[in-house]
Parts: sequence; structure tokens; C-alpha cells
Amino acid sequence: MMDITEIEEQAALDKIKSGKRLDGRDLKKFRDIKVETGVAKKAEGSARVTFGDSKVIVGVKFGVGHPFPDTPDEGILMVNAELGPMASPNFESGPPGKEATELSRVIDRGLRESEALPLEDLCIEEGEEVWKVMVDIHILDHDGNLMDASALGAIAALMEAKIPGYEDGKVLREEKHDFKIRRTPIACTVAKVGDRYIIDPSLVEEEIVDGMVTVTWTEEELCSLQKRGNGGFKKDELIEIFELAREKSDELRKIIE
Amino acid sequence: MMDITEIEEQAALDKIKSGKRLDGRDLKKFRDIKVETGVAKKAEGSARVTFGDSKVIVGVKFGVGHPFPDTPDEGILMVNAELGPMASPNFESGPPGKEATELSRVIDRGLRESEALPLEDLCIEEGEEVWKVMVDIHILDHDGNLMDASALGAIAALMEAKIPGYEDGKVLREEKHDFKIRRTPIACTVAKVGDRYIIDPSLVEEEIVDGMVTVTWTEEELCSLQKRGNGGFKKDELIEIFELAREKSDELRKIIE
Amino acid sequence: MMDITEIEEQAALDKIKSGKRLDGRDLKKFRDIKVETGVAKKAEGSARVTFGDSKVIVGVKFGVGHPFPDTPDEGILMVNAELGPMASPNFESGPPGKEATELSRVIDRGLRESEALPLEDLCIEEGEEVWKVMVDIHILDHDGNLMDASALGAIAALMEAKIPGYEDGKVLREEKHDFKIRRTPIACTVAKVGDRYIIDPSLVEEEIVDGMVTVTWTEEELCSLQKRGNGGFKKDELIEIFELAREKSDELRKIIE
Amino acid sequence: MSKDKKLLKDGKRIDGRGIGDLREMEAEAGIFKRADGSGYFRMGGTEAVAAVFGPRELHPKHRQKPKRGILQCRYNLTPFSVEDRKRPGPSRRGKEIGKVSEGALSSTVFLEEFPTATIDVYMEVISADAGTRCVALNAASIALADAGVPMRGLISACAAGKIEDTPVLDLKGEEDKDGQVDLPIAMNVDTDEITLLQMDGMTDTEEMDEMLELAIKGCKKVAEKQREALMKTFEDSR
Amino acid sequence: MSKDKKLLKDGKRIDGRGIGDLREMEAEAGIFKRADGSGYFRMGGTEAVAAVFGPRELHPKHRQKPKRGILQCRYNLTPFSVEDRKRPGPSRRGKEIGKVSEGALSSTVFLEEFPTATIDVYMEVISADAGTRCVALNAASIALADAGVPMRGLISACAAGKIEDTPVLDLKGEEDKDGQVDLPIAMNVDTDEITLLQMDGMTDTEEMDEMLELAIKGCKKVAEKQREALMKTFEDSR
Amino acid sequence: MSKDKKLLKDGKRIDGRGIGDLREMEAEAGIFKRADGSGYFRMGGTEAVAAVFGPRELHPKHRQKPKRGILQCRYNLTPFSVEDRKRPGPSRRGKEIGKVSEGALSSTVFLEEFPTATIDVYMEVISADAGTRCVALNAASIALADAGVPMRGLISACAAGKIEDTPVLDLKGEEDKDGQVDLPIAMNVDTDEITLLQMDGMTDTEEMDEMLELAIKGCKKVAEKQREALMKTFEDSR
Repeated sequence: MMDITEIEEQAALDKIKSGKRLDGRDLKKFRDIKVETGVAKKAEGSARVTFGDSKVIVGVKFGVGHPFPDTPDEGILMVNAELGPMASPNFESGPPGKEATELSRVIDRGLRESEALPLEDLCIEEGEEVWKVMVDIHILDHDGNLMDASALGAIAALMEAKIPGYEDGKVLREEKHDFKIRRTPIACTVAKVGDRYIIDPSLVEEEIVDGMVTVTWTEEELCSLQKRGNGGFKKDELIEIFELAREKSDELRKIIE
Repeated sequence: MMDITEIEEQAALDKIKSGKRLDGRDLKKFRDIKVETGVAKKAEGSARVTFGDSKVIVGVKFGVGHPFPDTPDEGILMVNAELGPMASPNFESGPPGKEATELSRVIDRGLRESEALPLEDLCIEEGEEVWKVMVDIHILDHDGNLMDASALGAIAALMEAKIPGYEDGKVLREEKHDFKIRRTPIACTVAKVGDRYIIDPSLVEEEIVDGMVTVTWTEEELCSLQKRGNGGFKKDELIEIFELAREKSDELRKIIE
Repeated sequence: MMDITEIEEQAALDKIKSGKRLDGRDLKKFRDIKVETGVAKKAEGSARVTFGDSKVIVGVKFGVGHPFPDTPDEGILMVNAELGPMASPNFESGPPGKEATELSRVIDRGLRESEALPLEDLCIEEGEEVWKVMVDIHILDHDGNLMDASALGAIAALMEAKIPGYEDGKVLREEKHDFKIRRTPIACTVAKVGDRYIIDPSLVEEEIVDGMVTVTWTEEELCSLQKRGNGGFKKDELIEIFELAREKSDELRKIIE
Repeated sequence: MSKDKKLLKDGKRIDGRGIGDLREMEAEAGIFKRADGSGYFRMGGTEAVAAVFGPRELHPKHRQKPKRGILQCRYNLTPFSVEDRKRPGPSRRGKEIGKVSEGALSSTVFLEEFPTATIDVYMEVISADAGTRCVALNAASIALADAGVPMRGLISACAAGKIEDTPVLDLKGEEDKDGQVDLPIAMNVDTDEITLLQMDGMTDTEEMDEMLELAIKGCKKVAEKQREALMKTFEDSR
Repeated sequence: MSKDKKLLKDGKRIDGRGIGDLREMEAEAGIFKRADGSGYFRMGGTEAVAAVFGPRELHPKHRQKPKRGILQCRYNLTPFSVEDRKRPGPSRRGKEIGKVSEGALSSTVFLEEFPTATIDVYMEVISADAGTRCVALNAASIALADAGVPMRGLISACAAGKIEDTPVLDLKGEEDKDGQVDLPIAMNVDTDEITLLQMDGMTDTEEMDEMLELAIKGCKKVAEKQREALMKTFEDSR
Repeated sequence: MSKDKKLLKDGKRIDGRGIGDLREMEAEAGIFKRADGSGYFRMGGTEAVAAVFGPRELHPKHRQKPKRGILQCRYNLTPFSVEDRKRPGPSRRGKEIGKVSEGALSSTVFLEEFPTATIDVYMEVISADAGTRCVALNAASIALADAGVPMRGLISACAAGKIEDTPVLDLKGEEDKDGQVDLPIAMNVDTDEITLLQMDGMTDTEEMDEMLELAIKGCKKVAEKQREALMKTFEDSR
């Protein structure tokens, strides 16, 4: 006997095979996406992003700290994700697990490899003090595709962020200086189901896909890849996925511009 | 069928309704209280407190550290409570849980809000080095009302504490200088059972009370409140409790003076 | 009914009572021992040691850090052991448990008490910077007597270690300077089974012995003892064990010289 | 406490409120899909969301109570909800608030109907400008109702306090920082029972009476806002 | 990125390799006794060992899947495997690699044959000179086969990358540090399915195609080495 | 080791003791109510309390032994028991002492009578002036007897050592700090079996013999004190 989850999974699978989705979407269509910025008053930048019923909030805080020894004249980027028990009955309290760690590291690499942040402008005193840009992703409600929602939230929060002043060892948060992002890396996850590709998988779809690839594109270049889940991809499939992700990430970019 | 604990709880409840306690006490009477100071030889101040079969030991150590940025010329007070597996079969090893955390924080606030400690006299070099006053509460045997016993132990240990010398970056523990407490905040917990109030609840009584309020009075003023347990109180009940606690905390204060 | 482990344990016990071992060894004979050094390319010294099917790898790294306040002009020795889930189905991931902690501390004491390492030569700037000698023991396969194998690996890795250069706050690992060990403390574990002594117990033997003593000898002196397991020893038995361990540790020392 | 700061002038506070006024409120129910119930509450610059899961089986089993369910609270500040980024994970303060929140909510829920079960309440503060535990509890109470958990009444919370020797309602950040007393309470406005009560500062019984009076009035206004939000969801779902 | 360093000269790399050459490899199966399967793999200066335990019952029980087993990976760097001693225990990087390794290995194992079970794969890097996740996976795949776990095919891994604007195979440490792109992949060489794919750096689809082509060829050579090692153990045990 | 310090003068030690003298002892049984057994022991400036819970069911179940119970020890220093405040929680040293304490106590308890059970022994050092593990074990042994756990004999512990090339009994703090050898032992004085033995320092077999002899005599005196305390409780409870 199948339980309710299995029945739903089977239905989702059948739908996709017929070229549609359980929620009526086309295979290559996003759910309703909403991006609101300035939603966390104490953050220097923030964004709440919804992809259908998935809900993510991202806050950017600036702080001052020691630079890393190998980059004494550069600011520091930190990305952290909390996938706590609020977002899903399957999550537990405690330090970030494998899933939250992957989430934050993929987004971190997208930002870092694309050189989206002007880290070299964030040095206060070489070898002594630099700005730390701390991006915290907080998952509120999990209905799938947290990766794309979180990455979009991160870049949206960074785009609206203002950097505080700094004087005599004190961060002056009432001052708000410009902080310019150079590029907008956008993550787009493409999943394979049989011989079909879908984007923006819902939670139930994530359970049935054969594999996923999260592709991060800037305006011009591919800057990060992460195959996720258990399945495998042939090389030609991957090339197709990269191009599809490019097209769809342009759609996402328009939302936040 | 009721197990032994339930039978005992029912008996405790019946007794209170009849105006007495299982151990023969009146409703507003403490158990036998003993306070011995100087019980931990390596501590700068210490006290062992028993409330009936509840047994608590408190030690005060002084150390030197950096001040907090917002109080560069003040010493630091730290209160910690360990409610380990020695004290009760229900406690586990590990970092302080919710109960130990509440215990230490209520006592911390009583000391802090009453400004009992001369923290502004504990600056060694402004912004650089200040004294840390570290109060460690260790629960040895748990038969209820740990809050009042621990708070009494903390203030008793602080009253007998001597502050070491400090020279060339070294704490000189053989030197013993005066350390004057300005006030003696005393915690007194009042519990409600039906329409009656009791003080100094035993472990079995803590299970059956409708709610508790821990009230901390200095000689003159109310300096901290904490409602504990699940029940609720009307405003007039609270006012009555504050006054009862004031009267009973004066009794406790006499023991340590 | 006895399960397979119990049958094997009974067989091991019967064998020892008859003066032999399950694997055909004499009571006071080691299994095949192999020591290879230079096995971890990034370590400043390393050794892989096998005692029969037990397999241990030890790496030595040098780093620079603050000295301890009570030894401002001495280097720092740190010994750590990881007994992870790779080595045995009974081990779990996580911070070192009691067994790994005992392992590393017994080896640490053998090195420290024998003054094998020239820690006083490892001061860079008194009170400010000293060399840290970090010995990491990693258990790969556990078939008993990890203590002797790990201790032998630690001293072998230290014997082949070269100390890097240091200039302008940087460790120069391409420089390799001499690092001379003054003594070679060797741990030898003797176990008692009834009225017999065995050395180098296998995993199944460790389960059936009445008790063990790990004895660490330098070339000349006894420098550390650790009774392990549950049983007890009479004084005369201990004296006999110390002498047996001395003789057998000389055998082990020859392997690495 | 800086002496120069004027928190009160002609009976008006720094944001123009009178001494008995609450900050502007906003409330919403049913904001999440996965949770069994959820809620949002804002009071001036302080915002929180809450999610409720359960009643569901409590694990590990040896913690189950044979005759009644338990209610567990997790209270957390998001790292970006405060001035200097907060390290993720439970602080000592958060643990304590979790515990008193359990005390505040448990008595209003018919836990005896759910032996061996747990009801888990998760509260996240999005933005902190004083009064965070009250705002979080207000969101949690909405979430419990939204989850359809049988309750004796809504729990509504707000703080009173004392600034410049004057009892006032609902301190905001600057007032809290330079204030003399902070007195957060939560109550079941249907039964007038106060189920959370904490206080820091130096005061006496008489002043306490005044502050409690203010806070109780505040809670009643909070309750209206909570009911409005629940009613709206109820109507939307019809 | 230091501009002066010449990583490529006349089509040769700093260690004399051509752009499509792997480093020297070494492989061994059955290196441990206690584990159900074990393996060793070395690629130039990067070495790893792996042990497999299971299929065995998964604890705690509530994590068991009724219809299929799960495969769990732990990836760890020994403290002495890197320049500056690494603190023992899982880093964030290690956790992530553990997760993608599970994704890389799970699909090749017939997990549907082991409902409620777990197969635990432990990987330890002994020496790290770039390509550690690939080398660890190569050892893990040998260990799975050595354990007799039924598999659809061996998983073989290596990285391609870009240095001085040129796609090359199997970066070593210095190349990785000053390189432009790192592209580790793992694949089932029998089915041509890529089961691990990660990429850092700036590139485009065309260049990706070139690098993938290189990496796929590399994986096939790795597979030969793995098979050789397994064959040797098989023959030894006859 | 400071050379100037004179720890021994005319056969007398800094506190006036002879080389074979123990410090003043104090012992008490049954000091706690909640524990199944409890004990207190003091040796000069070193004091410890111990509590025993059990035999009781061991959790989690998969750790239970079908044929015998286990005995688990937790050894802890209170934060205020040492010169500079110690961070609460288990140190590496504490973990090791917990383990050797299990080895010291297990063989004296008839664990075969309690299959699947655990006996939990908790030791807390209140004041530390050398010899802490011995004093804690002495308290623990009293606690085991007080709990009525069936035992083959009391475990009694004390340390011998070497100062200024002379074997002495029961080092106190200053002697331990500047001494050459520390040799803590625990024994069942009824069977003469030594169940805890640790040693740090440089020595030889002959000197070890002398120190062991001293320590054994010490343990016998400790045992008397322990028996006295237990007898007193026994009489009090009649």
C-alpha cells in the first residue's frame, strides 16, 4: 500500500511525464516569485523571497574584524544558512547539517567566484582591520528549491545593502554609504526527470527527480556548478542544462533589477 | 492505577489544602536552612546551603580579563549554574539546559539589577583589564526550591569573598583584600496551590503547584521577578505575593547577616 | 547459546591457558610489526605502524603559537588521537571519547615525562612565540593493542621529523632543520590472563584479559604507567610486569633505530 | 544610564507616544504552508514570526508524559535582527526565554487532551527593537490558534517599564536601554491570568501595581489585534 | 592570482605533464581487516584511504527508509594532511563534500536491495595536494567493490581545470591555487553518467565542454587503475 | 622544578609530616537524599563528594550487555576547586580519570548480578590540593557501599611520589608541583589487588617497589577511615 506521500510523488511523476506539473505549471516555468527588500530593519540589507510556498529571508550585516592572513587587504565574505525546525517537520535544531552547509557553500561560491563583491575596497587597515560582509540566510518555509530562492535573496539583499561608517574602532550604523555589487550571480537549478528537464522543483518534485544541477550564471559567465541528489548526467545533458539555466537565470535577474 | 509519585503528589496536594505540608511544616515556613561559608578552600568565597534535603554549593573566583566594550571601566559579573546528574536521576551531563540557564540568569539579574557588587571599583586599567567576578553554583542534591537556596548561597559566598592582589599581570591569591557588597538581594519563591500560597516548595510540591513566582528583594526594593511553571496569576495575587516574599526574604537575610 | 564472538573469546582464553595464542604466537611475542616513515607528504614527520592487523598512522606538524604562561620559554607539545568510525564498527564520529583520550594522554605523558623532546630549544621569543609540536595519531584499523602501536608511531614520526624555518611571522616549510629527540620512550602493554602474562594483545584478547598495564620505558628509566581495564594486580605481579615490559620495549626500540 | 537624554518631554515619549500607548501593531495568521499553524506579529520596529508543529508524538519516548502532552518552545533571534550580528544558535538568554514562554503558553492549551504528545512552538525574531519576547509570544499565540490547537484563550503579551521615574507602556529600544525597569508580561485576556512575568530593575510594590495595570491594558489591545488577524484568516478560508 | 608565475611553458606543466595528463596513480584494495571493504588511492601527492561498513541496520530506526537503503559518506582530512595543521573534526567544506559524495556513489549502488539498511563510507585524506575529493572517491569506490556491495559500475573521479586560460587535466596544488577554474567530476565509466559535478571559477559553456571532455578521459584512466587493484585482490584471494 | 625549594628537611615535609604519613582525613557516608548512595572524603586540602545511581536500566538499549552490568564514572572538578577558575564541563584530563576510575571500581562490584544495567558514579572535586583522583575514588567507594551495591571489598586510594629523590606518601599541592614522581593507586585492601595505577615521572623498578609499598600502607589507612564512616551511617540508621 502506498501512503499519501507516495501517491503524491507518483502523481507528480506522471504529470511531468505528460509535460505538465502537479500545480499546473509548464516544465520550464517558475512558480510565483516575490522579492521584497528592506524587510529586516536592523540589517544593512535584507530580502524576503518566496518561490510559491517556499519562503526565505536573507539579512546582510557588516562588522569589522581581522583579515585572513593570505588576503590582508581584502574584506571578508561569510555566508551562513539556517535550516531550522520552523521550516519543515523534518529539520532539527542544532548546528547546520549537511543540507544547510551545502546551501550556504554553493551560494558563497557563486558570490566569491563571480567577484560580485568589491572585497578589495573593504580594507580599513591592511593586515589589521577589514569589513566583514555577513550574509545570513534563514529558511522560513520549505516547499522546495531553497537553493535558487536563497541565492536570489542573497544577491537582492546585497544589492540594497548600505555600508555603515567606521571611526575610532566604532561601527556607525546610522551612516549609510554606498556599497556597489559588480555582478549579479544567479543560481538556477535544473532537475532531470526521465528525459525531461524541469526548473524550480517543488518539495515533492525534489523527491522524485533523477538528479539536479544548480548552475550559477553572472550576466556573462558561468561561475559555479553543483550537481545535487543521487542521479547522473551525460555530458550532452549537462551542456543543455547550462544553457537552459542561463536563459532562466536571466529571467530571475530581471526580477531584482 | 497511580504510581508512587502520583500518590505522593496527591498526598502533598491534600495536605496543603488542609493548611499543612507533607513534612509537617506550615504553609509559610521554610524547611531547616543551613548556610556554611568558607567551604571550598580554593575559592575566594564559598558557601554551602541546605534547605531541608536540597543542597547547593557556591564558589566565587576572581580573575582578570577584558572589559565589555560598553562598560570599559567596570568589572564583570558572571553567574553560572551546573545542574548535573549528581543532583537528580532526571538530570543529564552536558551544557546547561533550560532549567540551569534560568536558575543562573535569575540570580545574575538579582545581583546585577540591585547593583549589589561594586563593579565600578573593579577596573584595573580602563578598556584593558578589569576583574571578573565568577560565581559558580553547583547543585549537589535536589529536593526542590533550588532557586532560593542558590541565590542565598551566591550572596553568602560573595559576602565572605576577599579579592586577590594583582601585579605585573599576575593574580596574587595569597593577598586577600576587602570586597564589599552594597546590598543583599534575596530571592524568595512563592507558589500558589489553589487559593493558598506556600513558600520553599519541596520537589514533590514543585510538581503540583499551580505556578510560582521568584521575587528578589534587596533590603528596600524589589529588583527582579520571574514567574515560573505553567500556571497564571491575577494581578492582585501578584501584589500579595510580592509582599509575602518581602517578609520571608527578610527572614532569609537574617540567616546570613 | 554462545554467539560467534563468545566462541572466539573462549578459544582465545583456552589457548592462552595452554601457553599459546589463537594466531599461533607465543605468549610473550609480538605480532608482525612494520614501521614505515615519511608516509604523509605534508607532515614534517610521519609514520605508519602495523601490529598484525592493527594499523595506525601518526603525523607530526609544527606550528607557532603563544607559550603557556608558566613555561614562557618552552615549546608546546600536543598529542591528539582520533579513533574514528573507520577503524571499527563500534566507534562513532564526534569528539574524542574516553578511549581516544586515554590513548593520547598516555602517549603524551610518555613523551613529556621522559623529556624526550627538546622543548626548551623551541622558544622563538620568550613569552611571545614558541614552536608547537603537534602529534596526531589516526587509527586506521583496530585489531588490538593500539596503545603500543600508536606510541611507537609517535616516537618514530618524531625521530624523522624536521623542523621548518621561521621568519617575519611565517613558517617556511620548505626549510628543513634538524630536530633531535633525546630519548625514545616506548610503551609496552602487558596483560594478565589467569596466572599468565601476554604482550601485544589482539582485539579478541583485549576482551578476555583480567587487566593490562601499559609501561613506558626510556632506554634507562620507567617514565609512565597506566593500568587499563577492569582487573587488579598484586604488587609482586606489577614488579614482574615492569621488568617484562622493559625487555620487550627494548625489542620495539630496535625496530625504529 | 546617560543623564542628559530626555526620554520624556511634556508627557510625550521620543516617538511621540503617550505613556500608556502601544507602538503600531501588525498581525497575520497562516503565513507558512509546512507548519500546522503560523503567525506574524509586529510592534513598532520589533517583528517576529512563529510556527507550530503538532500535537505530534514526542521523541525520545522516555520523555513522554502518560497523562498529558507537553508544549516546547524555541525562541531565537536571527543573526541580522540586532545591531551587531548575532552568532546563530541558542544563547543563554534565548534558552531562558524559551523556558518562560513554555510557562506562558502551556496553561492555555488543553494539554491533557494529548497524552504522550508534544506541541512545538518555534519563534524567530526578525527585527529587535525591545519587547522581543512579547512580540514573539504574540506571534506564537496566533500560530497556536491557527493550528487549531484547543485553547482556553489567547495569550497576549506586552511590556511596561519605568523611564525617568515614570511608568510607561511598551518600551522601544532607546527607552529600554536607558530605562530603569523592564516588566514584560503575558496574559490570557479572557481569564485575566498573567502567565509570563519577568522584571529587571529597582522598584517597589506600589509602582509595580501601576506598571502591571498599564501592561494589562496593553495586553488587551494586543489581543484585539491578534483576533482581527485570526478572523481575517478564518474569513479568507471560508 | 600571481601574474608572474608560469604554470605552463611550451605546453608543459610545472611537473612536466602535458595538458591532458593525469599525475602518477597508485591503487590498492582490501587494505584493512575490520572494515567490510577498504581501498587506497593516490594521485601524485594526494592520497586517501576509505573504508566501507555495511549494509547494516540504520540507527536510529526512525531514519530508516522502508523501500531502500541509504548510503552515508564521511569525508575527513587528517590534521597532518595539509600545510598548517587542521583541527580534527568535520569542517564545513568536509560536510559538503560528504554530501556530494553521497550523491556521487548512491546511484551506482543497488540500494533498493537493502531496505532499512545503511552503507557507511568513511574517507580519510592522508596527504592533500589538490584533487582530494576525487582521490577520496576513487578510494571509496574501490572499498565499495571490495566490500562486495552490488554496483552498477565503478565510480571514478578526477578534476579538470583552467590555468593560464588553458583547460588542463588533474590540477596539482600550485596549479589549483593559482588556477582559474576547478572542475571536479565523478562518473560511472560504464554508463558515462557524471554523478559528481562541481565547479568554481569563471568560464562559459564552450570551455566547460572542453574541460568536461578532458575530465571524462581522465576518469576512464582512473577506472583502469581501480580495476587493476581490484583484480589483484581478487587474484590474491583465490 | 625550582632547585631552591626545600620540600624535605630532617625527614620532615613542609607541613610537618613524615615521609610515610597521610594528611588528615575526614569521611562521611549518606550525605545526599536523591542519590542511591553518596559519600564524602577529604584528605588535607583536597575534598570530593560522590553520588551513585543504580543499578538502573542502561540507555540507549543497544549499549546494554546481556550478561553483566556496566559501571560508568564521571569525574569533574568544580569551577572553583582550583587556583584559576576552571571552565565547567569535561576536560581531557577528567575524561581519562573517569575511564581509569571505571577500571578501578568495576572489578570490585558483582556486575554479573546486574545484566543490562548500569551503575553510575558521579564524582565532584570541591577543593583540589593534589591527589584529587584518589580522594574522589575514596568518596565514590563509600557511595557504592552506601548504595548497598554488592562489592568484593572497598576500594581505597592514595598516591605515593618522589620528592627530592625520596619516596614519600600522599603528596600535597606544592610537593606535587615540584616533585619528581606522582604515583596514584587504588586497591581492594581485602584482596591486595591494585585496581588503579598511574605514574608520571622518571624512576626505576626498585624505587617503584618502595613507592608502591608506601602507597599500599596508605590505602590500608584510608580503608579504615572509609569503614568508620560507613559504620557510623549504619549505626545511625538502626
